[in-house]
Amino acid sequence: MSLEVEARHRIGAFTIDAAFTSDGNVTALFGRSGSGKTSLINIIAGLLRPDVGRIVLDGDVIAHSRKRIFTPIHQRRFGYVFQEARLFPHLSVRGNLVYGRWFSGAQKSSSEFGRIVEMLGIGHLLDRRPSTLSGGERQRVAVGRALLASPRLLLMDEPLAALDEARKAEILPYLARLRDETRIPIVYVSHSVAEVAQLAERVIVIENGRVQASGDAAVILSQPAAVHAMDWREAGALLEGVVESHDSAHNLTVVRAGECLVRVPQLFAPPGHSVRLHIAARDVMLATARPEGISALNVFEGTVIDLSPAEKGSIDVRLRCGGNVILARITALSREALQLAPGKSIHAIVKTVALDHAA
Amino acid sequence: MSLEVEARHRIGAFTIDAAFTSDGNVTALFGRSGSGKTSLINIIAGLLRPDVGRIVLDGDVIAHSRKRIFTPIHQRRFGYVFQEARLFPHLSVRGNLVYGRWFSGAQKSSSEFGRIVEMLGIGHLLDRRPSTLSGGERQRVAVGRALLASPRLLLMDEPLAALDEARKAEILPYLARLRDETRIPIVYVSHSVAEVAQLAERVIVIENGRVQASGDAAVILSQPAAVHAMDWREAGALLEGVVESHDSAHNLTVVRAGECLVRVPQLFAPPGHSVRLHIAARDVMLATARPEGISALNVFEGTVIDLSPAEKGSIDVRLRCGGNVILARITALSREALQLAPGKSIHAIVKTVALDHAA
Amino acid sequence: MTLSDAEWTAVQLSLRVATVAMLCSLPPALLTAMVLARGRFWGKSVLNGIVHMPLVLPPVVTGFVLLLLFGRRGPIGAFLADNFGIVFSFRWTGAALACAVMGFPLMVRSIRLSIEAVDRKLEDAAATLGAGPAWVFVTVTLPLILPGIIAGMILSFAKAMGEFGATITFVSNIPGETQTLSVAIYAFTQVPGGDAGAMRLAIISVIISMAALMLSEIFAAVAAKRSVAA
Amino acid sequence: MTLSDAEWTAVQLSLRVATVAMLCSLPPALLTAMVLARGRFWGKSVLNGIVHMPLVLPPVVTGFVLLLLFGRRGPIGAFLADNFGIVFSFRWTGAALACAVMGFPLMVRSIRLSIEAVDRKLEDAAATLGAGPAWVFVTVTLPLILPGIIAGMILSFAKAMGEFGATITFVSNIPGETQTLSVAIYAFTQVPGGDAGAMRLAIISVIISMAALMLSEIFAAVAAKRSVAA
Amino acid sequence: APAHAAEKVTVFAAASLKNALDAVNAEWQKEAGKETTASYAASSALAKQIEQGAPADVFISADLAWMDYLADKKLIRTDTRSNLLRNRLVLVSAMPDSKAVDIKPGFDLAALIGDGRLAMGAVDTVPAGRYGKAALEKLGLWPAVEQKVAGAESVRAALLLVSRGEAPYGIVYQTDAVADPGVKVVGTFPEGSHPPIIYPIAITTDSRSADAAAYIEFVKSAKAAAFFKAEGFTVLK
Ligand SMILES: Nc1ncnc2c1ncn2[C@@H]1O[C@H](COP(=O)(O)OP(=O)(O)OP(=O)(O)O)[C@@H](O)[C@H]1O
Ligand SMILES: Nc1ncnc2c1ncn2[C@@H]1O[C@H](COP(=O)(O)OP(=O)(O)OP(=O)(O)O)[C@@H](O)[C@H]1O
Ligand SMILES: [Mg+2]
Ligand SMILES: [Mg+2]
Repeated sequence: MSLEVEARHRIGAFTIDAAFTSDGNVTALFGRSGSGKTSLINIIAGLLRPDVGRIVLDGDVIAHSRKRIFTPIHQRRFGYVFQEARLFPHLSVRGNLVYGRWFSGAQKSSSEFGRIVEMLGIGHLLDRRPSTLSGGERQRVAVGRALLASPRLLLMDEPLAALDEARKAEILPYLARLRDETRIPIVYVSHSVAEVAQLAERVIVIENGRVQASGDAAVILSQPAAVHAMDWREAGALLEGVVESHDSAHNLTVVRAGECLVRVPQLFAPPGHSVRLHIAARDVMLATARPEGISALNVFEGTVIDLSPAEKGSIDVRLRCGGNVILARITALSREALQLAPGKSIHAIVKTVALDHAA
Repeated sequence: MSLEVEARHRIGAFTIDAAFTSDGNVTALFGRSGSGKTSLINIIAGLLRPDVGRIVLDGDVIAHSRKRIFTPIHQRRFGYVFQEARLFPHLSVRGNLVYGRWFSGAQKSSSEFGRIVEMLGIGHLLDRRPSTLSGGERQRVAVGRALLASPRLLLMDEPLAALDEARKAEILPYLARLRDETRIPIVYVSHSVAEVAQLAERVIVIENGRVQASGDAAVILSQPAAVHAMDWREAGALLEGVVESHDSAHNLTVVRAGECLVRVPQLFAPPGHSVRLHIAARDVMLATARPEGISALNVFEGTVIDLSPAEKGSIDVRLRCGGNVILARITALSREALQLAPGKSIHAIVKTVALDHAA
Repeated sequence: MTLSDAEWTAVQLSLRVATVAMLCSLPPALLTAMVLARGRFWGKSVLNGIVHMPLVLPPVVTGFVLLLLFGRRGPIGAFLADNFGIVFSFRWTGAALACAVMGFPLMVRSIRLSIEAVDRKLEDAAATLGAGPAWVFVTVTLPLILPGIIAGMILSFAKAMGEFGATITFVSNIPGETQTLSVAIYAFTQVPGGDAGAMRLAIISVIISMAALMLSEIFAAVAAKRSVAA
Repeated sequence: MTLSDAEWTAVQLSLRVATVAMLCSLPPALLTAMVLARGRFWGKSVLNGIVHMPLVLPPVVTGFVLLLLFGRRGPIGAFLADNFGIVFSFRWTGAALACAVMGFPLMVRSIRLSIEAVDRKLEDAAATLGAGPAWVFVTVTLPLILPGIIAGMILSFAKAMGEFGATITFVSNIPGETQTLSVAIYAFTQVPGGDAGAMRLAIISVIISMAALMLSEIFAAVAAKRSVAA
Repeated sequence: APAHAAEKVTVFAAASLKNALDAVNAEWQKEAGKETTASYAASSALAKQIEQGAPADVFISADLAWMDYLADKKLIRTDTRSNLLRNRLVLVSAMPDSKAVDIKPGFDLAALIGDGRLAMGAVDTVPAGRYGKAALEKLGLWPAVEQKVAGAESVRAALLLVSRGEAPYGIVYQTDAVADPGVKVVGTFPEGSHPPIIYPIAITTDSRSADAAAYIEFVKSAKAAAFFKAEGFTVLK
């Protein structure tokens, strides 16, 4: 999967001038409100025709302003979950859901329909009109509509913003499965680092219409300074790991990341399966000596790489632990108390429950 | 401030049958998508006329179906931030913002206008049409419009859902100030515990049109079992405290809650000012002995009150620490390792940076 | 193409009649459209039927009915003449009344169509901001239905330019008083060799209407731009 | 009230003429409305003017123009007769053509008003789901503008019921062929003692139109319920 | 010619002839067993329709002008043309107590009308209006009443204006006046005061009907004359 996007466009006083390539299955677009995320997605979908632009998906040139190539929207087959639901008011929920099916060559089987409807919890709404749905219900139907259109690329503009955490926790793993199994690439706009950490392989940070940073999710998510837009509280490190074993009695899974064994709440992936762990900096505690008798199950030995300058009394400490880079956020007071400095060896303590992202 | 709401109403197959009273300045409505939050707010606003209902604000009977009292919507002066922005498409952003001013007797001064516009970051949008705004910009204008109408009650239906964390972090303290200074009561729908914990004094949990739980925020937020709808990861305890002192050198504030001294990131409240701290259960680590040489600044001695049954391998432990009840979430494995049981004395460890809610 | 005095008079009269007809029928058309779009009452279908009557009946019949009602001896005509001194018969005001009545169903339909398309949630939003029903109508509903109002005014104006059946039946053909352009055109078509004269006047009428149309389109474009759904 | 054979014939003819006029003008009206609402091209104002012409000109003039164009000796009439065997002159088809032309501006306006109110974002959404322009039109635009189409059809039908100026001028007043109700009413009004007959026919015409109106209102209500903004 | 024209005689006749001609046609059917189709409209419209190839066999105009129009264009067989009927102009009033007047030069019509209106067919268009104007001019009354004239869409409309009391006096055809109980004939215009009000009849050039000649004969017969007289027309021989 590879997606190349290049666009320059003026709308009113706003200029978008962004270029990125992504070879991840899920590319997250991050940026503050008004930074141009929706505009960029509209350009990819073909709804906005940029002054200058180029879109290439898997070597297939979708649009190229210099070569005068512009694939019509309906031939792109890019499923789009809009920021507002945009349901068809004259069709029932069912009519909305199956709308794309009429046009997609590859028909989703009806078992797929049932599965998606159940995951989204909209089975009881099928015969209702969109105007009678609640905000979250509408958004769920919109997600279902895009998924059922058998797209070759999914564009999702804050698809889960209006949903409760429990529902998010049902949809996110589905999207992760979609990414892994059907390998439909996804471009995902979200303000939530938790969502992005779970899904995205590549992160693009947009600021004022320009790409501010782009790259591997693990790298970008651990550079909070670059990420003005994301939840500062959720900055942290992404670890690539492999499922080592399960402890069903205690609902735990052990993941090997580099040389560290990380105990996390049970994952439903077979041993050997690779997973990614987001460890928020604020969840990492540091100790000069290995603590005893504590509830935290993960204690990693490491050395301090560097320390960020203090921001609002907090300092982010980068550690190297068994081949991983981990970020820990501590107070300036603690830094003094523990006399932290680059090269110092240290223990990082992480609670298992803090690694439970999907509730 | 006291708000009494009682409503029974059928819409299609859905029945809302809810009653609650709240004497908090901010009442949070919690519930899963489709549970009836928006319907309930609509009833309060007068947009939905319930079959049976009663709304009393500060002893003032706004609506009473049996007594055939029904104050017309426009005379209620309840500012409403809708789930969708609902801006007036024919007016400029400025026109939208000042719309309510025409009708409210008490005029907001123009300095207030400037302050709100600046807080919401919409100064550069004033002459634009709503149709040219981004999703988040629209929502911000909607918030501004309601605030500027000098309401006597604010109804906010997921007002910050489409906003980035940085922007939320600017708006939430403003709402908190509103609550404290102008004492305009707020009814607030949100899926985010962080938001609610920062604002709400009372929490009402709605499930399927019925009030599932209601009461003090501190109590409800520490009963995750009752709160199906909220982010399970953010369940925790609310501590009522008083600012004790500031440590400006390290950007820290010391808060006294019961007999505990809690070090938190600097607060901008004078000593003696009462504040509330939300300590998420997942952020609390337990240790049988007082740990030494750790980065965490808060270590409280306490005793175990009780333990919840294991859910997905996690156990919530209630502790009494110096007059407060604190919740800690640990793994079932840790419970075994630490041999936790009611009555056992224990140390609770909380990182200061974990208490930084407003970024 | 220079106009004779008589023609010039007819042009002026037509413009006056069409403009007055359009403007005077606007308030009642708005009210009727509002009632038909929003009202829930028993005689609604009847009202709707009455509104459409001038369209359904041959204009001559409408003219007769107007004469019976608003004539000097008609119940309404006599009442208005006695109490307010408003006289329609053989006056340009009568021509305007006839044109207004003939264009009324067109105006009501357009406005009603727009009212039914208004997102009532916006009206609710205005109410929560303190606007009473009348203010909501003026500050929200009215601007939002502007396209329908403009369309209705265009139709009413154009209809008034072309109307002659009801006009001539009701108020006759009095040069300078009730002889509008279309009545004059009709007159030309009734005599052998009148085609050239009819053509002249028809072209004038078309030019005027075209100008009015273009003007209205500009208004409508502005209105449309302003009320694009957010 | 029993109808004489001749009256019954006129009723049937009117219904046929009005229905055919309404249905046949729908596709071109849709197209024209679409072009006027969405198109950006040079001669748009001219097209718009032409569409409104039947409203602006006295019906008699329209009738004459039709006679000149579509008559047996008219350029279009001769062409159609020679190549397709379609004859309008002095046939009920001609009456239908006259009514269709007279109702055309009303239909176009209504539909155009609805098209301009359509949220184009929904059309975009349909396109992202794989619907090409034609499908978007059929599955999204058309259902959304149904209120406008219905309103246009009502106006066209009602206008056709009341039309006589253009009809009688174009295709005369031939019983059983071109004598519609309103033409028959007109004929009655032209002779002494015809008032009672005219009244009878007018009542019949009003009853038919009322029934059609009520039917259409029911349709419109259903359509409106279906396309409430989400 | 269209199929129906071959078997039925199609008559295009001025609208004011409807009552009489309907009766005549019914009678002809009774006698000759032949059906007719009659289209009643304004003479102007009918003439132009014939010009455009209307399937008319017989044309009866309400004035000579439109018949001349067709004759000029060789659209009628001039050998079949004759003057069928004649009508008179009368002055009517709606007031039952109004006195009969003698219409002659010097007659103060303007004073009679007062500040009301004189209803008549539109003077440039409706034949009755043209005749009325001619008569008033001939009698020298026109300048005095010109500003008071209300030109109606048809004689019928003019009559209605009088009977509704909109206008105190009106000039209409005798045929219309006699049939309306709501108005009173107060005077008849002298024969010579206006061009004769003639209803000419002729067969069209395009007519393929074998019965048209027979039909004209019947319309001109004494039997038919009775029906015309009943409506107030003068039948010309
Ligand atoms: N007109 C209607 N007919 C039938 N059911 C309706 C109608 N309107 C609302 N409902 C149902 O009422 C329930 C409550 O809706 P409401 O909008 O209050 O939910 P909510 O709690 O605000 O949800 P969300 O968080 O998704 O906005 C929903 O299940 C919705 O489907
Ligand atoms: N028609 C327009 N005229 C002027 N500016 C526009 C127009 N449309 C969009 N903009 C501006 O372009 C910028 C980018 O908008 P866009 O919708 O892409 O933002 P976004 O990143 O999706 O924001 P959000 O998170 O709030 O949805 C915004 O500042 C917006 O105000
Ligand atoms: Mg956006
Ligand atoms: Mg809601």
